Amino acid sequence: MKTLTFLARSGPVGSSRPKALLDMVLSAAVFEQKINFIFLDDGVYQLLPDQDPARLAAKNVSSALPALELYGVDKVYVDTESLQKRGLSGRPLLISAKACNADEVRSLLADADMVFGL
Amino acid sequence: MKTLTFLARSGPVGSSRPKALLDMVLSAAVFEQKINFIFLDDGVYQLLPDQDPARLAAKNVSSALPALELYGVDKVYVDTESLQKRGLSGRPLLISAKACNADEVRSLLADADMVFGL
Amino acid sequence: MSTLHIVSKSPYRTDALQRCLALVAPGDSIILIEDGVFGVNLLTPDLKALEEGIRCYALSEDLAARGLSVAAAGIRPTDYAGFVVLVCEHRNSLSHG
Amino acid sequence: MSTLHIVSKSPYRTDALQRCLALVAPGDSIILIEDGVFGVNLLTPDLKALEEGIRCYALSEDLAARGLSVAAAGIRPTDYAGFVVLVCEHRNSLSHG
Amino acid sequence: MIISLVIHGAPGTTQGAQTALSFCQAALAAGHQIYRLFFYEDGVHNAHALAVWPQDERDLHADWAALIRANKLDAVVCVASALKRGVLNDEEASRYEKPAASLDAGFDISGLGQWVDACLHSDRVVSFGV
Amino acid sequence: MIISLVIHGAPGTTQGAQTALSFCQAALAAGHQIYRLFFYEDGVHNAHALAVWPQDERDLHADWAALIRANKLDAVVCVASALKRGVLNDEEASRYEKPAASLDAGFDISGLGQWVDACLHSDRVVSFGV
Repeated sequence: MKTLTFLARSGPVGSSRPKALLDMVLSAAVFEQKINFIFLDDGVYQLLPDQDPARLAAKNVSSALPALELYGVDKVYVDTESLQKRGLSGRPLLISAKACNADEVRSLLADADMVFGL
Repeated sequence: MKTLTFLARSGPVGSSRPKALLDMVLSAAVFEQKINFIFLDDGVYQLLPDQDPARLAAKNVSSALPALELYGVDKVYVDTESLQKRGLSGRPLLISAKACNADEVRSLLADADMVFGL
Repeated sequence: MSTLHIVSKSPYRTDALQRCLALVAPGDSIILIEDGVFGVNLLTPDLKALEEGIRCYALSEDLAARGLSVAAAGIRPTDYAGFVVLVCEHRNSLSHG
Repeated sequence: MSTLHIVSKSPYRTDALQRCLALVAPGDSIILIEDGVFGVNLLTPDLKALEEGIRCYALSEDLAARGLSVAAAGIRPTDYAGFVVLVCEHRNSLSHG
Repeated sequence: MIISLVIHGAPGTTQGAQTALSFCQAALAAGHQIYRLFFYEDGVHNAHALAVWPQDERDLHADWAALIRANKLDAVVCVASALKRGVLNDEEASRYEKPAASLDAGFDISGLGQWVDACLHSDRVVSFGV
Repeated sequence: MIISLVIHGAPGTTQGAQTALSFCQAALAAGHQIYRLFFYEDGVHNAHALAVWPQDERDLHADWAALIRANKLDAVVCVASALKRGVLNDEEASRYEKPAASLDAGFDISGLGQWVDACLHSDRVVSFGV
């Protein structure tokens, strides 16, 4: 078993990156790897409720996030500094994520066998 | 006849953007439009001499820049602030380009019928 | 009016908004689209320029898709139809990639 | 050693280098590749972190292709073979896009 | 007004092509004339006839094809961009001895001259997916 | 060491695929084993058999195909990424009633399971063109 750390760093709508990363996370979960999933930088926007991508006739990657729990991905983190910088501190989030700071992100990186960020 | 202003804003090697923009400029020149070609932001790197893209087995977009003169594109500008910010002030440049500042760029934008930046 | 500046990239991830603000002139307008709408929180404090008669818009479909609303005073939401009107009102447009 | 940070985007155009510097830890290394090598001028002043035993490299093929050389003290040029060695020396790698 | 669009972005990967399509629909709805859609660089992927989209995702390829057909739009794919990206019509496929063509029937392949022509004949040219 | 690569970038548009290829060559030259090349997202365009490059530009498609053949590398294209981008093998082409296949013969189409498998069996996995 490997420890894989994933960094979600892109907004939910503007590109295929968040969906591509989530697909990696869920695939790794199917193979029962040890997973850390960290939302930081623009990735914290994925956690906002009330997204309405139907306005763009697009699919909502964020609506798929609750699948993480079904797949047993429970080490989910959100970087507080990224939220702060975007004026999103204290906003309710779509899924429960443990607040973490840069030091904790660094230690999650150090513990990982492999790291993927999109 | 239209006045077309082009902004070269990307480095010479990392993407197809500079070549795509130069192809637009030369095509517009063939049709004898009035052209302003401004190198700014990372685009100023296109003007550095001694580029050796053969090290990447790639083609040098900058080596095609002298074609501008052959096509009669003589309104070529380089933004001094972009050079400064990158520590490139005073470096010899591949082709002759008129030094300009942000005010002059703004007036070239204002005078243009259409603007393209890559 | 002269130039419509179209900003489509996140101001946190890229310098698209900064590069726009460096070139914007009185009489110009700015429209934030796609991930550029993340700039709705940032724009006003940055924008002394706004005092010079520069109007600023954000595409409402892109805001809604991201669960955002216009926070800063002085930024007006507009839809695709409004985007088309803006393109027609300005002599030219510059897409800041 | 722990993480090799791979920075491939221009530090002027994107925040890739900043995001890298926000996460780099003692024992990590940084390699600038592709348009990331534009960071050779920027890195040292920014990098108090370099004092903490963080090594910094720039891919020589990408420097040469752009007509650049390593300006700042403390940044070492390395080729693709050296890049491979760095990947092997570190437990993992993170590509900052 | 007479408007042309330059589309630089591939469908799906980034949002630019989607924005261009919505802008085009809004411009037509407002009574403007779309003189030309010019697909450049990665934008040529919008004309790729072999793409298959999952049923629960928006198929931009189909949406472009429908919009072009319904409004008889002039949609041109840049030949230099298209060749490198494997978007070929029958003529190019046979010229370069490739086993198949891949250009959607609604699009033409041509050069940047068509983009210059669009600049000459349009009041506005807007770039998407830059 | 055993190394796998994940390639996100299309050839030509950005430099990531080129870097990945040079890295792969250097790793092989140093005696490392390349367990798998996994082409994801726009990276699947590297496997597009219909692409035609100008003679004076580097044909990354040809370079990948040659490298894979010469070293018998395992090169996998992500099926979800490939379908949306019109990169199909014969089986997918006939399943979706498309007139032609477009996958280079040196590549296989498969799912993200092959990427997980590469993580499990490699000492290092490096991402390019992110």
